[in-house]
Amino acid sequence: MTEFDGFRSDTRAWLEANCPAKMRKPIRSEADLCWGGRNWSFQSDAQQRWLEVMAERGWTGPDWPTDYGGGGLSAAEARVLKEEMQRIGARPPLTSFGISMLGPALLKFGTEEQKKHYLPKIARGQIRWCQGYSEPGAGSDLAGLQTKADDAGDHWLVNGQKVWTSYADKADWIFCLVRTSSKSKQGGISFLLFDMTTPGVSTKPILLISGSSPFCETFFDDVKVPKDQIVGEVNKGWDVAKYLLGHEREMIAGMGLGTSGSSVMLGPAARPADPSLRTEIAAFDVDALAFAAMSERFAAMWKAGEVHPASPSMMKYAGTELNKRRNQLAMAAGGSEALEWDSERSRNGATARSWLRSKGNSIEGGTSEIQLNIVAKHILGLPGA
Amino acid sequence: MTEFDGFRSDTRAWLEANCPAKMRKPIRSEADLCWGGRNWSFQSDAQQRWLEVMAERGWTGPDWPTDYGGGGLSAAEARVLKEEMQRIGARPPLTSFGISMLGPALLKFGTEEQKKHYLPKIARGQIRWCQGYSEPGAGSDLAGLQTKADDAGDHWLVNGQKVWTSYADKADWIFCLVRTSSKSKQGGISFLLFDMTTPGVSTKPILLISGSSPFCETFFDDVKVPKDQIVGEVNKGWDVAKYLLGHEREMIAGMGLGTSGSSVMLGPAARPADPSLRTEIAAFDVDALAFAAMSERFAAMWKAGEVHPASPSMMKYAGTELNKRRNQLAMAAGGSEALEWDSERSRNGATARSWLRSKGNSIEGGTSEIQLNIVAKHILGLPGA
Amino acid sequence: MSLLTDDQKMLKETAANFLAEEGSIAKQLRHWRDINCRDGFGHGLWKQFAELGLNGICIPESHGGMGLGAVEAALVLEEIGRNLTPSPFLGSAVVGASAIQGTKHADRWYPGILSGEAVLAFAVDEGPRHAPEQTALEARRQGNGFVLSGAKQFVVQGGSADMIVTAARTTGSPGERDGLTLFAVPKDAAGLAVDNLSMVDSSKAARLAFDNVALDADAVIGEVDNGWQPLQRALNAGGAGASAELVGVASGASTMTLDYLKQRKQFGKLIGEFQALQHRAAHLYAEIEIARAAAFKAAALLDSGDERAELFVSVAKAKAATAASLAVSEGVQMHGGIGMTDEHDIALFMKREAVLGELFGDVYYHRERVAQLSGY
Amino acid sequence: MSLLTDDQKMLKETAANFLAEEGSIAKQLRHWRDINCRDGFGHGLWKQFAELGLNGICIPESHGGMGLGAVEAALVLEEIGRNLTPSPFLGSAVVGASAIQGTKHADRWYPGILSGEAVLAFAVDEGPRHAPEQTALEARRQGNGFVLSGAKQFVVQGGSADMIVTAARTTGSPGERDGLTLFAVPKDAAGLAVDNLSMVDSSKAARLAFDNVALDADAVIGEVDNGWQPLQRALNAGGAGASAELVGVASGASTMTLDYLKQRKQFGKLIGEFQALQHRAAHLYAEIEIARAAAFKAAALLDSGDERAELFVSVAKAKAATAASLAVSEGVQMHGGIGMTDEHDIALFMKREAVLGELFGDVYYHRERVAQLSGY
Repeated sequence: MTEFDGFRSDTRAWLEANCPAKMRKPIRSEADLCWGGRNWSFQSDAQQRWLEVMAERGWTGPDWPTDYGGGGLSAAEARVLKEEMQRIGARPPLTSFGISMLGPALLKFGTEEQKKHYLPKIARGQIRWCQGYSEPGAGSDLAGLQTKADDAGDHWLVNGQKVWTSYADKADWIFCLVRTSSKSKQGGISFLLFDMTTPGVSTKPILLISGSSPFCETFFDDVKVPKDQIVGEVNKGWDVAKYLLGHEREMIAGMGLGTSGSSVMLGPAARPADPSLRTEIAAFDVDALAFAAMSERFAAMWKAGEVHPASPSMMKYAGTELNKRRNQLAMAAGGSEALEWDSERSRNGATARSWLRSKGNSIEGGTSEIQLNIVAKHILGLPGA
Repeated sequence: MTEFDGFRSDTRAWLEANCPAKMRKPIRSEADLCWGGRNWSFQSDAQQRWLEVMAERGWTGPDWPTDYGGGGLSAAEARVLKEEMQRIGARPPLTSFGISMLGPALLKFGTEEQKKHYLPKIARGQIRWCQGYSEPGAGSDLAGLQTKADDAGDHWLVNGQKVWTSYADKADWIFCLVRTSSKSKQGGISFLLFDMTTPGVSTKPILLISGSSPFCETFFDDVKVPKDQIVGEVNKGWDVAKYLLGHEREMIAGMGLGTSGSSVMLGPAARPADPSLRTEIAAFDVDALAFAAMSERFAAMWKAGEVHPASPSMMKYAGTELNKRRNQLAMAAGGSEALEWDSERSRNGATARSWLRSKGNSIEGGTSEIQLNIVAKHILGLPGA
Repeated sequence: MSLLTDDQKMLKETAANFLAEEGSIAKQLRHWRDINCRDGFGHGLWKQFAELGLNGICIPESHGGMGLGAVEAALVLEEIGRNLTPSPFLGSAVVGASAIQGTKHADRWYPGILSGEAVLAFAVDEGPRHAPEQTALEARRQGNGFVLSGAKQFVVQGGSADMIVTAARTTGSPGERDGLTLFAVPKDAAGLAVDNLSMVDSSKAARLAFDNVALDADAVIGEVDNGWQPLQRALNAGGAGASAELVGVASGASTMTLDYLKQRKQFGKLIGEFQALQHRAAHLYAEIEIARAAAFKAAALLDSGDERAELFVSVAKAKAATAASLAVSEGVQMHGGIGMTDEHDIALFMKREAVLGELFGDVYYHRERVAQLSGY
Repeated sequence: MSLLTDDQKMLKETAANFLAEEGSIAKQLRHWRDINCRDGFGHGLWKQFAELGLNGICIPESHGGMGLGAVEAALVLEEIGRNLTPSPFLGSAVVGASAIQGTKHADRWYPGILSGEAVLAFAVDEGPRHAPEQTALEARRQGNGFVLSGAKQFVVQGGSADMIVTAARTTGSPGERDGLTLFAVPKDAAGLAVDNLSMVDSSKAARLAFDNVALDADAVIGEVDNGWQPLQRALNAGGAGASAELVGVASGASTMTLDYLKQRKQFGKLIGEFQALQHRAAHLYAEIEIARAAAFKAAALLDSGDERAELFVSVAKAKAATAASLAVSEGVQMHGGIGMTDEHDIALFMKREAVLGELFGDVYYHRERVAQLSGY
């Protein structure tokens, strides 16, 4: 029994009363997610109702202040809410880069006007955001970005190109890193917000090797951005970006990428015919189960504030490499069937598409090499890293 | 039938008549080798006779000019001699750093006097040599050596310390890299020869983790070395050293380190009880047999002059890493018995000692990291390597 | 084999020049893929192969071929791999030709192979993983001939083939080597249903359903019930060939990656200056060189009829697949985001490696075979 | 278990300080090794363990112990591993105490363990590789007691032990889990020959020969023929403990290596500046962190009696051995030549890892067990 038991029972009762039955079913695919935004078509009435009641209560941003459309919950209460939602298998009412990435950055770096303006809309799922970070010439070396924002008096004039903008073709607004000074590499970057319908913005989906196109190239041609749409100070956008990236990596780490509670990759009935493959799977399972233990430990230490700030890099590295290995083994276990790209039997090449997609895990969100650099420098204290 | 068939049949007949039966038995241990030198005690009359008849014919240095005590054979004839010796299982009459390392360097860089003076003695096994290269502060960075040779008019005055001098405690003479100028790193090194009984030379065996002591620390305290005992020009010893090192690496590569014709690590009868170990051994055998194929190919290409000059680095890297893995698996297969350090059953820890010894393979003769650097730079042409 | 004869060097050069020019990714793989071609390869190129005499490498001179062997086939296949050239060469001119070698089917099919008119396929796998002993497709006697019932899968170019060499069981049970028989099944055999599938690398492989397919006794290749040996011969030729092609895939991916390391800048440096990448590139170089040595050793032992040939085919296939898998993984990773896009070629090597790695048995299959052939 | 309670933190700190000071390589491992001590450990230190209360961690409070569990034992063992401290802690206070738990032998031996006077050993292996089901040492009934014949090996501290917990077969055949019985064999039992051997890490382990060793019925630990369960309990305690000690060995080796990377210069740079070494060090760091998580998870599941405990003991042992093996290999390699000398400590970690990695089953044994427990 803890001091939160009252909150827990209230929450449980409220969820029981308000979470539609359809929204308690497992998410089967991307299509079951609710992204919100001005062009959003709800998949079902239940999906719409679930977002509305949760947003009404501020529980799409549970620990955001109520003034900004949040729930005003303490960290402990937010955890109880999460646990109670998990208990009944409730789907997240909203999947949103606004909630998970931009929101925390606005809370920390935004002006009062910005918080009042953007956060409630984000919490209600009214703006779908995309992230304008990477550029063709600036991948791992993110701070080497070249997209320019020139000071044109009452507005910024933005010119340049971004790449790897997730769902840029579906997003309403973008949060975007731009170069406002060439005097300093990291000290010449600013953090802008603008509407994707602003004249001069165009997007082009990128066809990936897995056959899907979740990312875009995004082009800015004399895009006018009002002066008040900067977050933080001019030329201090790198601080905002780093904060947001750290948050992103925490999320990835917290997701325990590549693990599930039970990590055995084949059903118990399916003893692989090849002894060599079987022992390779066993070797993988050792690593996967050990990493599952690490994910638990990491989550607990994270909550207790006992992790090194660079630890998410270690988790990101280990988890993504493991997930690649899992997919590689799934391909081996699937044999020639897994190689079929468009047969029914292979569920349209599901194993192969997942395998190809997994190759990006160790690139996106900072490559494995970048994570290793960070661990070497910030955790191990190796010189000149 | 080739033009060498006459030479082959003559050689075969001569070997048949002159190689003692005892010298056709496999070498069981280090103790069966003949190192020569002024303090050498022959293991048997056969060992002594075999060295004498071979040296008499110049066949301890088959392709050296006859003027310097060699056999004057062409490369092709030398190969025939080697093949015919292998055919009857003849032991090498002499194991000598003088033959394998110093000799070729003297032939290339020595003065006529030096060749006349040293080479015949080397060929007859009268001088046992050791190599003074590494220093405590200069391992991988060999050219960073600090042992000084000051010009003292009619002699060099040598002060400093070497490490990893093989058998320095048993050697008669040393070939030694010294610093004769501090103005340039590689351009301030000279190559000296001197007697290990010169006043001021002392040695101290290094106890290795495997329990043996084949290497020494070697100290020079005001050692006087006559001026004519320099090979090559003053401050140009690095060229001599590099030539000699290349020769050493070729030898290691040519030895096909870590491979034997049949590379299966357990006898065919001994199917490992653990399926996981069995498949790990199979994975190793794939790599070992593939490397055996590589060694054959390398040797053939070497003879044909078709290898890249930096290829021995690749062979050294791959061969030594493989040999370490072989030893690691031998330990696993041997289980707790292989861990016994001094039991009869474990042949006095033979497996463990070999395993520990193998750890040095990827350090001596240039670390694996150095070999990879060389491959990256000289074969792959990667920048700034 | 360690060094090439002058004839072999010339052959290699011919193949290398021809494939770099005519067999390039843009002209062949992407072209046929993007127009969604039924065959996944170009018949025109196949005829050019024929004109260069490449199709006859493994066909005896008595039949108008070059009477060469696995080593020469490997030289061509390495270039095919390097350029990811889709072609019936491995399936028809190497495996198919090997399967019917010394039988009357050779008279029937060699001319078509030599002219680049005919395509042959090879049907052995029945489950998702290679296991030839497990062949279950039933061939029961009926009158003077046989009736085949069952299914095959991963039949490379099975939808394009004029004839499919099919392993079937005439007696015994799955798991036994005795009782297998090879059949020459024409593409239009009644009762044969062909499901032509695109694979991950845009090559085509078929699932075949045999619904009481009646064949004459003439359709038997070699001896009834003694198909294991010719099956092995074909599979070894295929394994050695796929190994060489994998070495080519690895080399091609590695070359492309090294070029990128020398061009791409991050943090003000060429990424090829970063020592961590240098060491990985150098290690990969060693792996590819060793895999090449293994592949050519296997081919040479096949050509000389050495008893260790089978062992070395497995060594070569396992090693080449491992090296190629490393090459393509490192290739995609070192290319970063651009390597994940369909626009860039590097991932095409990864896709091809996956299919070739599986063909005729994957690394796990061949490790197991090495253990068994080594007696443990 | 993911985070420590305040009591656990205090215990860890106590053990860490004590072992860094009194259990150091110079004071213990090298000292006993260099004087060629019969036991390979110091009885004085064992009594200091007792004075600190560490010996009672796994002994119930009702018997005067601390009544704690595998997690607390793991905290101590990690520090033992980090300092390579030779000690009877794992064999006596963890495995031995666990084997006799809940039996009358606990009354007899717990006081001696608690005071640091008694040493227990555990004899299960009979061949060079761990295979408890294969126990063949025969215990046949005679009168009211048993007569033991056979042999054991890798009995850690068997030459120093006052009592040896011995797994024997009372019925059934090697390979069966039923029919095993544990016996408490006193060191001076007639017919027991002890060959006290030095291991590669200078620890001692014995080969035991049982030549008709007659024991009273009292010597039975637990139930006749039902020894598999207590045997498993002891082996799981040992496996989890050895995992934690391996994590300590890995950490100790890694710390020493990182220090060296920050001191040693070559080519005018600290070798820790070379990116290839940085990446390897960072990878190793991840492996050790993950191994630690696995080791403590296994211990926590043992303490809570979770049904997945056995699975996680195998996961932990396999992962910890792999991580520690990497740590010591990288340690020796990155130290270069000096790491090959007996004078330097780094290779002592490599030697210890080899013995601990083998103890209670090596990585291959435990991978296999993971496969079996996962049902494939």
